[in-house]
Amino acid sequence: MSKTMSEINLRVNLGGIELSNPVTTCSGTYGFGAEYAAYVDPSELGGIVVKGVTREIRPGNPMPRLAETPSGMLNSIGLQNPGIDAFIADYLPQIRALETKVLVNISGNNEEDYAFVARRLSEAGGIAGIEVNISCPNVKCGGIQFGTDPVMAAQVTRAVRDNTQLPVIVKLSPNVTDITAVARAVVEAGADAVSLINTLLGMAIDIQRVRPVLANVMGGLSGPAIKPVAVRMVWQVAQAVPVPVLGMGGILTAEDAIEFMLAGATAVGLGTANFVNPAAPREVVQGIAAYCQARGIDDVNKLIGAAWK
Amino acid sequence: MSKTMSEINLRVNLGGIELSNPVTTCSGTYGFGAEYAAYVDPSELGGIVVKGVTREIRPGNPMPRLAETPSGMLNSIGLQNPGIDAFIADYLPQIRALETKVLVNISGNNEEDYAFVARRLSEAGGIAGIEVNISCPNVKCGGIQFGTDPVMAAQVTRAVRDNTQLPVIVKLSPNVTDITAVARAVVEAGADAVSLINTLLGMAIDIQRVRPVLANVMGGLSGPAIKPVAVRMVWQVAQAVPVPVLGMGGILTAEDAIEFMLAGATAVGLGTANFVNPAAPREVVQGIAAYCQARGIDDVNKLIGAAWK
Amino acid sequence: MSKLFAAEVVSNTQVAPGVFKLVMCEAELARLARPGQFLNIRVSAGTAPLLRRPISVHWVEGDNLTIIFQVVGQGTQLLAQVQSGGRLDVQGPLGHGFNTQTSGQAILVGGGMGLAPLGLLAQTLHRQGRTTLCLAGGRTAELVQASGGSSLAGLGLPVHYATDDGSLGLNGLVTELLLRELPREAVIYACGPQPMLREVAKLAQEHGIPCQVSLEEHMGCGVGACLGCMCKTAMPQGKEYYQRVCTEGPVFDAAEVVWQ
Amino acid sequence: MSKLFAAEVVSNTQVAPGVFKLVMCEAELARLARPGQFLNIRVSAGTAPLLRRPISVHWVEGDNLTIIFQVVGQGTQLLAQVQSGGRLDVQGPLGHGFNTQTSGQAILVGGGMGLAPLGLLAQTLHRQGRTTLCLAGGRTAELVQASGGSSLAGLGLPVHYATDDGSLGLNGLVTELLLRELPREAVIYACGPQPMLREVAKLAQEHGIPCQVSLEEHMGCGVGACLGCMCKTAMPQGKEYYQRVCTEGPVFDAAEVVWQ
Ligand SMILES: Cc1cc2nc3c(=O)[nH]c(=O)nc-3n(C[C@H](O)[C@H](O)[C@H](O)COP(=O)(O)OP(=O)(O)OC[C@H]3O[C@@H](n4cnc5c(N)ncnc54)[C@H](O)[C@@H]3O)c2cc1C
Ligand SMILES: Cc1cc2nc3c(=O)[nH]c(=O)nc-3n(C[C@H](O)[C@H](O)[C@H](O)COP(=O)(O)OP(=O)(O)OC[C@H]3O[C@@H](n4cnc5c(N)ncnc54)[C@H](O)[C@@H]3O)c2cc1C
Ligand SMILES: Cc1cc2nc3c(=O)[nH]c(=O)nc-3n(C[C@H](O)[C@H](O)[C@H](O)COP(=O)(O)O)c2cc1C
Ligand SMILES: Cc1cc2nc3c(=O)[nH]c(=O)nc-3n(C[C@H](O)[C@H](O)[C@H](O)COP(=O)(O)O)c2cc1C
Ligand code: FES
Ligand code: FES
Repeated sequence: MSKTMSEINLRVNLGGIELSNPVTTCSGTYGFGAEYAAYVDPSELGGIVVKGVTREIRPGNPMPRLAETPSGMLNSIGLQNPGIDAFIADYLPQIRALETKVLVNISGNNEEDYAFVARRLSEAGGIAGIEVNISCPNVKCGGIQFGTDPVMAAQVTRAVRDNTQLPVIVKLSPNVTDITAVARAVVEAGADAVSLINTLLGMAIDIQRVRPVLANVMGGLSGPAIKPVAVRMVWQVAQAVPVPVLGMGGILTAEDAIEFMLAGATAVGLGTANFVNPAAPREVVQGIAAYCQARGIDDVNKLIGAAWK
Repeated sequence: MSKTMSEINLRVNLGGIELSNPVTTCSGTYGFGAEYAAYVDPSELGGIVVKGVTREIRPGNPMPRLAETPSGMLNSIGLQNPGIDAFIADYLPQIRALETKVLVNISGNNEEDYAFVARRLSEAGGIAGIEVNISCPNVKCGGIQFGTDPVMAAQVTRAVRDNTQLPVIVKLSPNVTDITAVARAVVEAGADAVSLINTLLGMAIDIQRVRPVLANVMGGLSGPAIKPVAVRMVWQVAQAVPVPVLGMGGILTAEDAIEFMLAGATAVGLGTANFVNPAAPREVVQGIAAYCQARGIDDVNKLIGAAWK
Repeated sequence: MSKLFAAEVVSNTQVAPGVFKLVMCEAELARLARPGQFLNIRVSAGTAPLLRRPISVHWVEGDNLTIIFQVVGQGTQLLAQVQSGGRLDVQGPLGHGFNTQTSGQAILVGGGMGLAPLGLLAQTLHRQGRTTLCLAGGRTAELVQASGGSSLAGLGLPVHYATDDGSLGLNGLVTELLLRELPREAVIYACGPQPMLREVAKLAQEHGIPCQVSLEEHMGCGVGACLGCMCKTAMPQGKEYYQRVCTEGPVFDAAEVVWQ
Repeated sequence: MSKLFAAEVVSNTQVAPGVFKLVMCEAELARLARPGQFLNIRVSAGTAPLLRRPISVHWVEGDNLTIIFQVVGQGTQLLAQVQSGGRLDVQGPLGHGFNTQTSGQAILVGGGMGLAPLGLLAQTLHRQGRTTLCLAGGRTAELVQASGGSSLAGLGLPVHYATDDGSLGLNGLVTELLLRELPREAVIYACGPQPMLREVAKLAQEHGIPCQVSLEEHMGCGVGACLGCMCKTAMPQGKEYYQRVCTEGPVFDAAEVVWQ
């Protein structure tokens, strides 16, 4: 029996966060939620994840910070952000007003930083959850080291877990030999969900200047180029841990998003896609519904992991 | 003083192998050397690396073995090959007749396999060197496990080293947290050079069939999509080990090849590029020479690592 | 001997919904191409789509080659946008085509886009003066004609049709047409979707008629270098092994093929 | 308020070697666009090239907008191939443009493709009845005219030229033309290569003249979301901080910019 679009359940539960549909936007690619509101109303999205916030203000890396690559891009923003105090004072009020679930992505130099930011956010209130970035390749200390070592990843997770009642989603780095080991470690340490993948560590060289294109030398590779790696890791992690997976990495269309859900993602994140097509998040929501309808599927949850279940 | 093209030295030394120019073709993408001879005469190339050979005959993986991805492709050939005896009897005579340096890529299930194949190849003679594949993502045992553990990688390298006088190039897997650790380990174990990168482990899902596209589920991602990751790893490894690097991963044009050399590669390998443009190897040789000429560089060796030296 | 050509595009026209006929001019390629061979065409100057697209040679006339293709994805969509007067990056001719050194009546069986490669085969058999019967199937009259049916009829060969909607010939499958012709001393040449080919192969075997089938497989290199395009085949002794669709094929002896 | 448009391409013509003028028709976009703003244009339906290309609005006439661009890489090459009658995926108008609520004579200083955004600025100032002087520099007469020089002259504004090869006006730099006009009570609007802008900013500062410069930076999003396109700026107190070229810019007060 084929269903009309409105009869299809698109709601998913991402580690305690009820999303009206499985489509979210990725940290660092969607600003603080208002930048893209002219293109897609935030209320049409399952949720948004705002730019990474740290304890102290961060100026970010020198320019150039971006380079285009085949079907992808490199960035080395370097976690530029106003710091948690200014974030709470200047940005959180607007963010609270958005009619969607908002997750705040946090980073730090050490466990105390993560714990501090998590506590401040919980006290401030008004957000749906915390995404813990243990995988930013663009900062010297903190970030990626935590993400490549299961033990350190677990410590950071526990530090956040102990300082908030909010759902905690830990964002994993793809730059590891075995992502399932890190996933298992953070889940044991209390993560309610995991998100993956962050960017692949890459670089480009300007052959005219005979120097790296990015001032920071290396940067994070995102976009469709990395999709096969992301799908593979979602497939592996979703089968390895009992918590939901927020899948991302190169999703541009509804077909891409469905691929991630069939691989085991409960929800998906659109990052670089926003730059390419600001209407993409809406199109992906609609496309997922249309796919379900065409196949007589009444609940989007039935897609999750269907390629291996 | 600008040089004419013929005055520019294009010769490079890859761990004891004198190449007439830095351009080679990658294992598994160039057959046994004859398949592309109609497009580019092998004598125009610095060298070629033939398809991976194992001790025993291997039927390879079931079909489908290929999937196209954004600016890349997935393969899961599964090391289909006739086995070392048939290789020596049926293919080596033609290979010896090629007027270029030929490296044979070898794989195995365990150290003894690698040692055996290396010894047989050395005894058979007529090849320039051995490329040790410790990084094939498409076979169940052997292959990638060796490539992700420095200790095992070193053991395999030593097993080959002890069984041949030929130059030994160890091919590294990019699916690791720290590729420099593996590189250092194989160099300490006697590798004359390292080649990188092999393919990134990836997958794709057919959303109509709700099953992985590849029969083998996962496959190796190659092509321009992975170039930023490959350049980054060449940059890291070239600065970490004292032996030459054979760089590969997404090279399509001379500009790409130069990027790898500036990152630290002594020579480069073209893989997927052959499928896209069978004339690519020749165009890359010419383009490297033209770049040197335009910048008044009389020796291609001056490009190696110039972006960090 | 295959080569790379920058073939001049003479015309590129939509001949049915989503079906295009592209004529290119390249004397050497036209001279080299044999029935059942294919071209590997670069559809984008950039990196996406990355791989070439294999398309059969449909027709050769003087220095001109024609291909007929259906828009199914990004690559064929780009190919549909190619303008006449431009250049097309073509690698070919590739593959092991139909063996026409056979005897008896030739029965050509084509389904859908599988009709396209039968054009050059029919041209060749016609030139040889071979008795040839064509069985052409497809969804609609328009599609059957556009995919190559009209070229076959244009040679003056007898063509029997079968369409899914009954708009031309039999309202049914092309294999039903074949069954009507059997048994007979003949050689069958078939191209089309897998289920059709499997059925044709079965009928041929049941009636002891030699049969050549043209297969499709996703390709990396098109020249036998990557081992990506394998077809499982069996030797008479029963041992199964892989052959390359791009090199040992795309045309195989139907009796050899291990049908999936 | 920026939006996504599928703008109809009215024409796309080469106006000098490697320089194209593309006219599109999109009433709402034409109505919204302000001088110094830019469009973010998708140049490929596929994934490579992936990112949109930022191109300034050169001219607005009724429902039509004109852009002028130079082919420098793969993206602009694809843009050059866009056919009239087709649709262009355009995001815009974007950015903080020139402030025209100034007083005194307006001196427009453009170098190379930097002349393009000065067109709409000149249109606006002209409509306001402001006294405007245009200084247009570039490599050759042909390039200067094609990049926007002829549009400025077409408004009837006085234009002084400087070319590298002396084929039009002064054989030298546009900044030399500017120097000749100083000191003067005026406001400078400048767009062009970094070294030119740095020099213009220096001259403006030396003569105490307000100066607005339009900068370029590689962009991810174009809407302020990615923080990829920063420009280092300084507050009067000397503290340096990054501003977004796509949002706080591309037009900045020259005195704020920390020149690299
Ligand atoms: C020997 C041979 C001859 C062919 N002759 C013709 C012909 O004359 N006319 C015609 O319309 N089609 C022909 N095909 C099929 C044609 O190659 C595919 O339809 C085409 O590659 C689809 O590309 P796409 O980008 O539009 O589709 P997508 O589905 O987007 O392609 C994705 C990838 O899959 C590959 N692919 C998809 N379908 C096929 C297929 N059926 N066979 C092989 N690879 C495929 C593509 O090459 C590409 O790498 C032939 C195929 C082979 C192998
Ligand atoms: C606000 C703004 C307005 C512009 N207005 C115009 C204009 O009116 N006419 C015109 O010809 N050009 C203009 N440019 C420059 C234009 O964006 C680049 O020339 C174009 O993006 C090059 O793309 P490509 O693919 O051809 O080159 P490639 O060098 O292949 O591009 C590679 C990448 O670098 C980026 N890039 C390269 N050069 C520049 C550049 N100068 N600025 C920003 N990004 C760049 C591209 O967008 C792409 O992501 C403007 C740039 C900005 C930022
Ligand atoms: C410009 C840019 C900035 C990013 N900043 C962050 C960040 O602050 N925190 C984080 O966890 N991930 C960050 N990411 C990673 C994305 O959230 C996402 O994981 C990654 O880009 C893969 O998804 P995509 O291919 O859809 O972009 C950033 C990515 C980009 C492109
Ligand atoms: C079809 C295919 C088969 C391959 N087979 C092998 C192999 O047998 N042994 C090996 O070491 N690498 C193999 N590789 C990896 C390539 O040699 C090369 O390392 C990789 O493709 C990256 O380079 P590229 O992006 O230029 O293709 C294969 C790659 C492809 C695409
Ligand atoms: S396509 Fe490479 S072997 Fe057939
Ligand atoms: S381009 Fe993204 S902030 Fe400016």
